[in-house]
Amino acid sequence: MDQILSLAATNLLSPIILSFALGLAAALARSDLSVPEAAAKALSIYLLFAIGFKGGVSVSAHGIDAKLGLTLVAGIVLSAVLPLIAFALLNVMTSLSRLDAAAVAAHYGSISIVTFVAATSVLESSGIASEGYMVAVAAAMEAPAILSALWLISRGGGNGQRMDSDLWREILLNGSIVLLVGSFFIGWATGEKGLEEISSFIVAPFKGVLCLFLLDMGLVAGRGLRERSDVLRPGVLAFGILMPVIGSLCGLGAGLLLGLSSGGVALMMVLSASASYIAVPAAMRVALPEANPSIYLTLSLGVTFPFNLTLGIPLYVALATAMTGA
Amino acid sequence: MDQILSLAATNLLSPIILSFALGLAAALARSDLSVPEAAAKALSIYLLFAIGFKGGVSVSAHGIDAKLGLTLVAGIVLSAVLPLIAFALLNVMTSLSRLDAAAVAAHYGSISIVTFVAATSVLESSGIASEGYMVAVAAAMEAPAILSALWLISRGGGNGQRMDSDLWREILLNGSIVLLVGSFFIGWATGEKGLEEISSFIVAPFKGVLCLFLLDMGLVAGRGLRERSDVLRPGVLAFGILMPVIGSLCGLGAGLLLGLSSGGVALMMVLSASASYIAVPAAMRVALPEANPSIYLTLSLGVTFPFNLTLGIPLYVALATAMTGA
Amino acid sequence: MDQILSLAATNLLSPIILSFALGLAAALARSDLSVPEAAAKALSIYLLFAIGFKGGVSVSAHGIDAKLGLTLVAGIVLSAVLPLIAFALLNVMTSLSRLDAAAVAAHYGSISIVTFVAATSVLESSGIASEGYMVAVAAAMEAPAILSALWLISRGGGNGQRMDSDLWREILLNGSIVLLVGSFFIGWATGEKGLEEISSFIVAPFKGVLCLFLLDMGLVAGRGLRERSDVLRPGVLAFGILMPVIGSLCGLGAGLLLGLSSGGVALMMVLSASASYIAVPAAMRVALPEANPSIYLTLSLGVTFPFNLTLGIPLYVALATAMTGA
Amino acid sequence: MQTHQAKRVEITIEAIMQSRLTEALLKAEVTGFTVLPVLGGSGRSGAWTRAGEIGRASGMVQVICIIRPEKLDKLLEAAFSVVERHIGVVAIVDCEVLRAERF
Amino acid sequence: MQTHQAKRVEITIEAIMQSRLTEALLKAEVTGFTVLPVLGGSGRSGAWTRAGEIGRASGMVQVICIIRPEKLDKLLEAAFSVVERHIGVVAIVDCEVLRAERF
Amino acid sequence: MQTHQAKRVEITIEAIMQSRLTEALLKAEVTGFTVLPVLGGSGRSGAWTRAGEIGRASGMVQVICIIRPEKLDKLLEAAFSVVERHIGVVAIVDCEVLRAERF
Ligand SMILES: Nc1ncnc2c1ncn2[C@@H]1O[C@H](COP(=O)(O)O)[C@@H](O)[C@H]1O
Ligand SMILES: Nc1ncnc2c1ncn2[C@@H]1O[C@H](COP(=O)(O)O)[C@@H](O)[C@H]1O
Ligand SMILES: Nc1ncnc2c1ncn2[C@@H]1O[C@H](COP(=O)(O)O)[C@@H](O)[C@H]1O
Ligand code: NA
Ligand code: NA
Ligand code: NA
Repeated sequence: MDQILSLAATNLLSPIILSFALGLAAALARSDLSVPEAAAKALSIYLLFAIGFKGGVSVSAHGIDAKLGLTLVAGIVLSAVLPLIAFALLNVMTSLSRLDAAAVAAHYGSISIVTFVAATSVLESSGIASEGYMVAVAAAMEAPAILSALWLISRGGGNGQRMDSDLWREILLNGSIVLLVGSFFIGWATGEKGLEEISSFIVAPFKGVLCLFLLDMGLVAGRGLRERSDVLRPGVLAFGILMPVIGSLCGLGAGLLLGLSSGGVALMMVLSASASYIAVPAAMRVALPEANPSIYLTLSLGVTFPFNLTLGIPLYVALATAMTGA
Repeated sequence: MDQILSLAATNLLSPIILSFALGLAAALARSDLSVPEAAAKALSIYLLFAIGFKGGVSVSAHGIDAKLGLTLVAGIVLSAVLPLIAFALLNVMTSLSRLDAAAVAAHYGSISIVTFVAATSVLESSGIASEGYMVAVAAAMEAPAILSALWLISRGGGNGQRMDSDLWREILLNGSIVLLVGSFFIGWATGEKGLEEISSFIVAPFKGVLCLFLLDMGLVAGRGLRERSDVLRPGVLAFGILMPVIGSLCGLGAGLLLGLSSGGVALMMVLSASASYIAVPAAMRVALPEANPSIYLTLSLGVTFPFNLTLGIPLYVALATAMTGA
Repeated sequence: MDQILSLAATNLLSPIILSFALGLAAALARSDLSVPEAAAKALSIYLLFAIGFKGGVSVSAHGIDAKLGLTLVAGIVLSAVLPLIAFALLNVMTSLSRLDAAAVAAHYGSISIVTFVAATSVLESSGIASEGYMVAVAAAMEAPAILSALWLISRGGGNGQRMDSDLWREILLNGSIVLLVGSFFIGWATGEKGLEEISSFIVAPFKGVLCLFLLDMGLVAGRGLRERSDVLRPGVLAFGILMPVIGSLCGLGAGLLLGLSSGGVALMMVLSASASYIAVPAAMRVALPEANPSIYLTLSLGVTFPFNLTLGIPLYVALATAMTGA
Repeated sequence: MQTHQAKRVEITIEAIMQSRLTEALLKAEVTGFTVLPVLGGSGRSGAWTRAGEIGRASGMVQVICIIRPEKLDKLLEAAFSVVERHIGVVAIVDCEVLRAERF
Repeated sequence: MQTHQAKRVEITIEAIMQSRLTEALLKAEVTGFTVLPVLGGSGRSGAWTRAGEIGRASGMVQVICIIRPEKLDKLLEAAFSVVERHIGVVAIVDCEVLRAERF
Repeated sequence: MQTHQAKRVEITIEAIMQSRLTEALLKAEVTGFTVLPVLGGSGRSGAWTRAGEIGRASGMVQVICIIRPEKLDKLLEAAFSVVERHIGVVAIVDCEVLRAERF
């Protein structure tokens, strides 16, 4: 408990979290502070490239773990199953329509890469090692949740699903997946030598860039909360905090079963706990246009993301280290 | 005198100034060189975040100075009073209308944060220390000048002032103030430890980023001069160079009275000497739309900014060190 | 031969090339991965500024070489003459119209600065020195080829040429030339001391930035190939690979005659081998609007650029070191 | 296809006035609008471009409203109250729309 | 100068639907279109802005087609099939064009 | 509110030709215009998008002029002299404006 608290306190006072808080506060106070869209996208490209590359280098250094395949499968299963849990929970806790509930559920099966990035940065600060291939697991967990949600709808007789080949391609070749997986392979192929060449670009300034990116996330989340917080009925709000905890426990179970390192277990928890706000919302707009985006965007970015960032990550890391006995 | 000259010479041959000169020359020669708007804004976000953060860290390291409060008050008073001096001077030196004169005056009470950044970078190169909280003083000096200008107009019976609550919020929660003050507090809260985490982002590349930003400022200033230099009647032009000198002397007096370090005095001079080109022009467009923006934009960005950057800063630094006996 | 192969292999497995390949593959697979236009332009501004600056610093360190003038003249002559060779070759190898052939020819006389940048980065990794002023030669070689192409057209009785003064200015004060030459002079003027101030911005992260830029180039090239590869008839395609080799041999001759260092010879080869895809296409749209841009854009960016990047550069470097006996 | 008469109102206005304008529009019961970025322009107050600008004093946006004809007057009054003292251009065009129930 | 009757169709649509719309347009033998960026807007589904956004779920674009009047119906049907279940606005204006042979 | 007849001319033109066009417009005594960015498009010369582009050879802008009807012909001639050999679309729409004294 002590460890959790001290980790949470360190975490809360890190420049990264405070930058997010600054953005959130500025948006809620209706400041005109804003990061240009092109700059925000550039920051996200940098982060994806760097995190993928570093994951690949780490795999090239430690060799492929026999568990890589199993961990990927576990990630895919988690991503596919978590929406079912989320959907059941939403039916109990909220009065959302079947359509809205399925759309929300899809987000919680999928993952948020920034939450993952923030977690790796906490692990690094705490000197806890993790499997480099967790980046690949993150990528693998983006899409399956979408299929589960569409299946939930079709099972209910909805006519939402329009899984044309365009949509398939958009989901699987989604820019962030391609960049993450691509740079993972580049890092793997070029190894430590490649890292050396570009580490003063992708390692040294990484945390600072993350600060600016989280400033922007805070601005966007705050704007969302300001304009759409009316969708956050108590039940919905509670779901946004309960679900990541449940997800993290599923991730914990999977991580322990797989025998991952304590850092790996923590990241598995973070992935399971986090909710998508890029890939899944876009897929929902295409496949389930009648679902209300205000609900899933506000929940994912305005509630679950800040919760994970501030309290969740230290909690998951503490639990993971406690359970793995590290 | 020798010191001034050598400081000025070093200054003039720094990559920072030469980048500005390159931008200016390119725009005057009608090259199509341009920095995308989103990139320019991203650079300014970086600079504000870095300078605010570093100021906060410095305060956390040296503790709060008893003079912080007094210096803030002095800054606010200077910002409020300088427009009155500027207004009187404009009435004597130029034939600008009351409205245009008040609008110009507002700019000279407020401050230019890039001029401040350039000055801190000169101080650093010269190894002259300054109070970290001068960043907060800079933020405090942004807005009061606007009120003075509106008061000048209302006193003259003008119907310009429309200080609705929206305008208040826009001025006080202006993006650059919020970012500067916010990152100041983040730096303060996280201290040296926070700085260590992100210094390879906000310290190491700082000067290089400043070069690109000044390249852009040169392009914008040059374009302004090319298209609007007809507003620069001799009297107006002379004001644009005389006023910063007068402002700097007021800053010098205040800095000496407050007993600031030589770096602090120099920065107080720089703040008083510099003219706003972001916050105040926007406020003037809202509150005094009939005032001619060509005049204040060209004066502030095309005349006073280059003057301060090239000759003013070395002069102020030399004077400050001479008068504080450092 | 061994050296070529090993250099080529190292080159092919560098993060730089793999980033380009990732972009190319993503675009061909129709992923929605994209770099915002503003970010791509910002990256190119960074690269031009850095490469120009470093060239200038190197000249300031080693003094002006007596050969500078001659090398500039040689570059200008090559740029003017290579289009004539290209034009003749196109007439033999392809069935392009006179207009299209002239437009393509102009591109091959001019240069691609990214190819140049990639080559300097290969030279650096291999520890091969080169003349700093080669950057200036690169700038000098941008424009002459355009005049040759317009002369080819006017000789053929075409009414394409519209060399009004606006076009002259656009070509000669083209943003990338101005930035390259300007930062070259800034580097020259501020020397090692200037470099020290900003090296953690322009030196340390350089290769990493280049990776992201090449990712973007890959995306743009891939999109072009996807949408316009029908213009790549076999003859045209063969030209896109043969011409750089011929160009490089002309550059080799010139470099040897001038007695450049092995790195200098290699760069001269790279400049002669590379084809413009920024300055010349824009000039062609203005001066020869009837020429089909699909042909020259696809050839230059989709064929010759990747060829030079992957196979050309190691080949040229190997040849240059072999011939200069380094 | 079935189309319906409507008006397309295009208001080119200083970016700093955007929020004031859109608030006025919403008060005037305009059900929707779309904001387009503007790169530059020229008018009586000279030429301008946003390239490289960080300040918010220059720069405009275009606010486009598609409305039912009967709502035009109210919209124009709302718009006029905001642009009155400011630079800006208001242009109204007759148009037809699909899905009239949306306006 | 000699001008010719044409229609200007402006389709404001979610950015994620852009490629589906333009594919439908090309199938409907539309010879050309121009895509404009949109900064933000407001409608029944609330207000939005692209500032700082990296996600693709929010955000719209404007697709503008200038076409011969006789092609309008086919275009509208194509457009409608795409926007049907989605948010979006279609506005049609009479216009005149130079160089009619291009349409 | 009192409105006045005017013409809205929308010229979609290659970005590299923008300065030549606007110079010609100013010579033709056009009092103002607004330039909009264009993201991409499609026409006889194929499809294009600005995403990730640094070159200036591809890419277009839209220049919008609101003018008094009697000035239309002069404007069209000026525009035509520039777009003549280039790709580009000119579309003219009847519109009404507030504050006619501005045009
Ligand atoms: N006749 C016009 N047509 C289109 N846009 C215009 C026109 N007049 C002015 N504008 C736009 O409105 C801005 C301000 O106009 P002005 O108040 O005349 O300086 C210009 O910079 C243009 O962006
Ligand atoms: N009446 C309108 N005029 C112009 N744009 C509109 C209008 N209604 C909706 N829009 C645009 O279409 C988007 C979605 O509209 P809606 O489906 O009503 O939420 C809005 O955010 C606006 O960008
Ligand atoms: N019918 C059209 N409607 C709208 N924009 C068009 C049309 N035709 C062409 N354009 C635009 O003009 C560009 C060049 O057209 P084109 O000369 O036909 O290749 C296209 O890429 C579009 O951006
Ligand atoms: Na999850
Ligand atoms: Na001041
Ligand atoms: Na060449």
